[in-house]
Amino acid sequence: MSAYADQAATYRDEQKPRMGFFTDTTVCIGCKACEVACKEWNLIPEDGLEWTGESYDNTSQLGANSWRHVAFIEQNEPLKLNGETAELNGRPEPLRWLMESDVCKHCTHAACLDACPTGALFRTEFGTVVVQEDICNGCGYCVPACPFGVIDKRRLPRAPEDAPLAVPLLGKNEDGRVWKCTLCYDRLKGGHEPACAKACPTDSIQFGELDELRERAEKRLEKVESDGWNGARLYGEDPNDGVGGFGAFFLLLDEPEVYGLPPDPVVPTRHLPRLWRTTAIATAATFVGIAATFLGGRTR
Amino acid sequence: MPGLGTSFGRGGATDYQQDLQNADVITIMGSNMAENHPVGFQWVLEARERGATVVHIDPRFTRTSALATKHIGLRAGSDIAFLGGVVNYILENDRWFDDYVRNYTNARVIIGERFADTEDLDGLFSGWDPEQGLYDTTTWQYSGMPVHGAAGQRELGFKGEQSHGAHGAHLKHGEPPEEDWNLEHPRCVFQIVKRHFARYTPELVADACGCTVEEFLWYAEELCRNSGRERTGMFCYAVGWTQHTVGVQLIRTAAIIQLLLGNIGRPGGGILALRGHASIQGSTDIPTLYNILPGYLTMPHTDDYGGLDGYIERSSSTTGWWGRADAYIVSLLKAWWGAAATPENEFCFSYLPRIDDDNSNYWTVGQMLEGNVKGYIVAGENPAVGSANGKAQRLGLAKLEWLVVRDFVEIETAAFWYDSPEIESGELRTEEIATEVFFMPAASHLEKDGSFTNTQRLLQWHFKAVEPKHDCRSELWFYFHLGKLLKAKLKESQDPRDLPIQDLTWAYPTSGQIEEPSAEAVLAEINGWDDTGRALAAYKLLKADGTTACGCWIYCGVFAGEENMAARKKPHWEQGSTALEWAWAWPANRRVLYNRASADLDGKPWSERKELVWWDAEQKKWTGHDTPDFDEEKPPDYAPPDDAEGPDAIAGSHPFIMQADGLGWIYVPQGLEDGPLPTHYEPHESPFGNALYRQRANPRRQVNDMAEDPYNPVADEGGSELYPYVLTTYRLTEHHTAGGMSRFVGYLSELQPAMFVEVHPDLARERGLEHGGWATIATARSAIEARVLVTDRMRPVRSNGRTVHQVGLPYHWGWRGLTTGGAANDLTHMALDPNVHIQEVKALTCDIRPGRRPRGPALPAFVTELRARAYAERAGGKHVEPSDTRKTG
Amino acid sequence: MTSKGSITQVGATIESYYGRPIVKEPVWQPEIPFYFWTGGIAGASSVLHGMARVTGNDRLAKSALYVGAVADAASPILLISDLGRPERFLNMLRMFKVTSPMSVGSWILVVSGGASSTAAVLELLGVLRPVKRLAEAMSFLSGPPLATYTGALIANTAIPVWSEARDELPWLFGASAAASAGAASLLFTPLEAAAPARRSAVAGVVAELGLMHAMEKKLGFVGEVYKQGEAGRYGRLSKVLTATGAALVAWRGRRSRAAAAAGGALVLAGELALRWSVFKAGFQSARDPKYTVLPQKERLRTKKGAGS
Amino acid sequence: MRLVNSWPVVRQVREGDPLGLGKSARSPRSERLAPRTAEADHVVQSICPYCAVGCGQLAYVKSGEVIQVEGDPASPISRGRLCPKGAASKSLHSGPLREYKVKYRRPYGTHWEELPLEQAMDMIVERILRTRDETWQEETPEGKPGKRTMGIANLGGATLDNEENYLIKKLLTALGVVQVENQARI
Repeated sequence: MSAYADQAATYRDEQKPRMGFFTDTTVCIGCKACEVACKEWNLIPEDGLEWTGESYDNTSQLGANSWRHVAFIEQNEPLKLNGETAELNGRPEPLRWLMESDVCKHCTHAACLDACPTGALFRTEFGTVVVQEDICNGCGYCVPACPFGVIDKRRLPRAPEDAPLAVPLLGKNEDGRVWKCTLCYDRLKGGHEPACAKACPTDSIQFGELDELRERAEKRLEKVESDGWNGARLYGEDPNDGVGGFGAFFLLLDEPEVYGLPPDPVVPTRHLPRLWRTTAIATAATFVGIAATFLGGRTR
Repeated sequence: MPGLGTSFGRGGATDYQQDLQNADVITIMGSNMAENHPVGFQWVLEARERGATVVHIDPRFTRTSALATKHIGLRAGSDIAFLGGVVNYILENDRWFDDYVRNYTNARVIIGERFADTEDLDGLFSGWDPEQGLYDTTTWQYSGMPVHGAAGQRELGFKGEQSHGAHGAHLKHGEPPEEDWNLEHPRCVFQIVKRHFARYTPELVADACGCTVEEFLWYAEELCRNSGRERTGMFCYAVGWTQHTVGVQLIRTAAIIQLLLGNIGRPGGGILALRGHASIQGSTDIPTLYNILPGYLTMPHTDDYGGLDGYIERSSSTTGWWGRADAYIVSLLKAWWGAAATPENEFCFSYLPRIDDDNSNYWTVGQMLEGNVKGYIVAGENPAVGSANGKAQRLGLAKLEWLVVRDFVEIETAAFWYDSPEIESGELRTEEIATEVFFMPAASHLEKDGSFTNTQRLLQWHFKAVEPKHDCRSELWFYFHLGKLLKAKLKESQDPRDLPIQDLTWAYPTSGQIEEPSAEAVLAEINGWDDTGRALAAYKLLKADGTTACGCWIYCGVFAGEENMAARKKPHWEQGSTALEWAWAWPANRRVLYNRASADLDGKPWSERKELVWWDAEQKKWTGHDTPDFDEEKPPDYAPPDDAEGPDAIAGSHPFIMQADGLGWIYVPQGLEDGPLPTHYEPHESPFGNALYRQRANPRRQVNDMAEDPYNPVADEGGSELYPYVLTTYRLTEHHTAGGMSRFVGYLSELQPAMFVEVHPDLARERGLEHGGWATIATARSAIEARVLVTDRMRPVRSNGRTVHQVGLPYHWGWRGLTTGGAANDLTHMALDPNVHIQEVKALTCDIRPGRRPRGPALPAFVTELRARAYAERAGGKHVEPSDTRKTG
Repeated sequence: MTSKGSITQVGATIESYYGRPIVKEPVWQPEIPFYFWTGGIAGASSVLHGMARVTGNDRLAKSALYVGAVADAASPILLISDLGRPERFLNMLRMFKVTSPMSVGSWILVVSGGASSTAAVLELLGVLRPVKRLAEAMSFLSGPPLATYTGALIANTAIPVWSEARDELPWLFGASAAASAGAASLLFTPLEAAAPARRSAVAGVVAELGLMHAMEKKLGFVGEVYKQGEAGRYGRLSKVLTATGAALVAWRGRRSRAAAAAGGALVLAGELALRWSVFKAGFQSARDPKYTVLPQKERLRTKKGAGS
Repeated sequence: MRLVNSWPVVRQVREGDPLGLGKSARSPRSERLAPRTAEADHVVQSICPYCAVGCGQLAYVKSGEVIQVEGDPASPISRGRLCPKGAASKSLHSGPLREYKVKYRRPYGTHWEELPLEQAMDMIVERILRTRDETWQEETPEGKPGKRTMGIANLGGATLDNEENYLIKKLLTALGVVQVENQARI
């Protein structure tokens, strides 16, 4: 497992401050502007017209064709636990509608990045994690590696300008590469903020330098807590968590799993050194074991 | 918009969206702002973060409710009862802003003794004429006030008077004849209003609306607590208020509250009308409406007499800014007929066609069905699914000789002749439809220059980015070249009827291969010019002698100094909070209307915290953060001489300068068809009788007797139990109105990919509806199917002593585009508000049952069978509808 | 309708987002478990072959060499055909990343596969002896990691049933490789030369059955996926096949060529079934969010406990 | 040699990125990457065509095509933000279902036919005049002054520009058409 600092350091003078998102769900109106702005900018294909009946969420999850996903949760819980509306909230029965715009977490210790055998995934000068569509060969290893289930393979047909080879084994019609949020790498290079953050009508999606965002989030949590918001908590801002903190973190109003997020995500490669050791020993054992079958010299 | 127009003088939002952040309490009612105006909603959240109370009062728990401090659920169509209760709370508990009410409103004015209130007549005001189904409004007038136009018109009611509340009563001078400054005279407006709402108690509100007494009291107190010198509150509404048979009176109720609390003309105060289309405000200011001319001048009526002078006599009041109506109309006629318009020929006034009482959209549909309307041009609208009673709309289209549809995509209206429920059911057959259809591809906003007037009266210019492709053309191109061809064809005509076309000024410069006319040249004409051709700087410069031309007097100034003010794009960070140099707002680039009311009698702000404009004694002029909505040099203590006329007759202490008396009208003696005060009436279709009066629904509402628009039995009529649920229709963030601009867009369609119906778990149990399954929703008009979304957000309400379920239907869908589904408007009816002829699609009744709708001919059979059963039961049973309300308006 | 797709499991109730998975199921196709199998055969065979050479058992060496070479040749084909962008298979060698078992594995496969197939070809042609020796040596050394790294590969993911078994999988795959390599050689080796292959097959199976048991025990409730669905079916099938196969080899393998071959075939099939079982278990544990959420909640609880 | 040096494995070592997680993995394409708006020939300030909030939009144009539409930060109302509909404006403008040709359906016709724009305009003019003549009311049936046609109606305006509404009202009023409506009744 590698230290974020080392990866960033490889850019030397090219290195920029680490950029990220702070998504504050207390002001999210579930409008999905982030989803559309993302698709418009990144030219992501429309991927199906399936009605789920899961509140107003018909996107369902992050994936190769949805780099922003707004979750909708209807609960019989009060929005606030104090204030003069609290007792009224109980009448006739409490009701709150949580909305949260989910996105790639751009982890400090990124499983997809570590797992990628080709280097298609890499740490950019902004500290973000990006798939390079010109490199990815669709091995798919990053997909089960991600503890958040963010990155996925695009099963849609290839773009016309991107025709498959006519060689038997080597030609496939589907896009076949993996895709996810790039934190609008190209826009960042041009000095623009990511499309979703720019569109967000209520500034629920805030873009900026990660350090500054973390301070802002702490202050916001204090205010929200003092205002009595029910279940307010920060998710992913802690640099000591299993992925070294998210580059895109959240202010939630309930347990992470309620939003379809893992409560304690850990980057698999945290265990890799030990795993390599285990493998080395098992390898040796296999070697010795097979070798041992030749002991005694009798061959029949 | 008469609700606002009659109360304050202008039919536009009194405030601007950014000012929401200055409010201490925001009431969002009849609006789902977070979903339908998401970007404007950022200012509500700014206020919330600053500690403001945000209350959402709505039948449904929506994305707005989710972000509000509190959501109060109420029964669809009971809003006036709720707001009337607030008025009563304010008056019972002495919570009104006394200085404001006494000085700036007509609370002190005494009403004639012939006036009788709905409290006296069990739900009717004085002057009701059962035969005609109209009110004679003379009994509503101020005491001792000569009412113009009464002679020769009384027997006809007050037709043509409702020019969107553009002008107030005709008063001798700035002060009404009789008033009681102590507000104690039994016939003064204050006391009349007090009596009128006395029975709107918290208990009655709770029972009629289905909220709880606690919720109501909490809200009323929040509202009052956040009003006064130091604090202000704002109302946001949209079509959730307007689309009722009492739509105008609903807004009037809010106007009364805001006047009593002193919230009009002040920062963070006011009433914000949230419009659904890019230029709805613009299309009423420069109306594509039958009954008005640009600037809310009335269209001449077939009953009008006396030519131009008679018209001016009727349109103007001697006092206030409507005293200049002569200059407005003459300048308009000069703009249209130029040199041909001379004093000798009354500036071609006779060229104007005459209207009847109602030539509105829904009346036109009836005329289509009767074969009287033969040609129809539809530009950027989709009536086949977007208008109430879609089936009647489509049957009407099938009766046309020719139809022109202009749109980006092939919408339902263009395809009705081969793709519609009637084709599927066999009620219409393609090869039997005579209608000739022209589909003309339209240019997008990125393919043309032009200005939209947004919800806050702000004219914003959009520049052309690219040329339209192939046959795509702007409406500007279409109507300009249509006009050119028509003029060419009629050049030689001797027929006098063709003179208006022959003399019409139509010389707009064009550019490019397609000869696109210059939108800026049109804007210049709208702004107007003097006889030297120089652009006019303000409407006060308009003259009645024909030396000025102006296409829309309230827009005069948008081209001041030959500069396109609407195209000003100075970034907000380079200017103050009112951003006066971003685009241009009518009138005279004012952001907050009636803002003289933000200062006290002496012209000082009511409080430092709420300062906006004030009288600068040194400079002897009004000044402040906004453009003063007042004569800049008129001192606060100005008292008009007795012979003063026009604006000079408005006192320095009277902020509502469009009103004849310069006052905010709590009581509206003139300009409304259905009463001087709002009254709680049940919707045209409702499961309940009126908890307050024998008169169940608005007696003056417009009801058709056409076979294509049948109604569900109501209240305790027999058969009403076959349509037992309250139905309300609405929009979603992810789609736009009837879907023409969203169902055909992939990125939007995938976000809400199916028509659905929202029901509460109890209703689902009651009717065996399965979440995710299908349901069929039926009214006397038709039946549609939708996917079932069972949700606690769709709360049943306990009203009139029993629990009633509400059924929620988004109305975006149709059968064309990427996502298709039942069209909610196939279920709605064409009963209308009498003032503005708007459909009641926010509160009606329906039946809902599990499963998909019948297919083919079985559909109309199913609908007819259910209706027949209902009518059979009604015929046998009690009939609660007073016959006098079955008249068409 | 609320999102509370509540999942109850031994007292603990958790909520999920409409019961949707949190981690994504792998996007791998059947080629992958097949490769785990062939890779194992190839890796372990090169050890068999090497040891046979050293101990002068050229008959066994020959069959092991050919078996390994075939398996080695099959492996890259399986891998490439699983790629979303097969034409970009060379990008596998674009970098060398120790953080990525797949990257490391690719290099191992290149070395091992290259070496053993070269050796096989030269053996066949009977030319360039010294080069052949070198190639044999390389394949001898690179064989074992090829047999085990695939265990590390799947253990290094967020798939609960794989990552939680990170201490067992390399061992399990190693044992499975030994068993299948031995079994494969049994098919082509006369009785008099087959003893090591027999022992390898039997010992491999025995070890693997023990490891499998240990792994399921260690996994706790997450391990239940090995009792359910396809993972369960293939798991049981694998146990039956390998056990019978190994027993047959141990009992009659020394005397009957037929018995040895039959037993070998059963073991080979059993090992393939094992790879399938493990592969499918991964999908099943990803599909149900409780396997992701509950262990993490448990972890947090203990952390908190430690904290306070 | 250059080829070898450009091989990321080599760069991993040479550029001090042993794990190959940073710069050494970056492809030439990624290195050159720039926002497509940077290639725009020009940018125009527009206004969102959906609801009446009136959000500012920026349209980026490259060789006669709109390549991106996003919020205009300068707007005091929207501050650069857009809702999903506003954000989808480019798709509205250049979506696959957009019509670019005049389509004509003759009476009792069962299919669309092509029609040149000019001819369509002439035909519409001819029909307007014909219907107007057939249905002209110098006086109403009750003998009141009319100077109008009740046989033609026009619907639409709320989605159009002020200048367009102005020409519609001006032209149709001059024609004697009074049934000019849009659904923005209030």
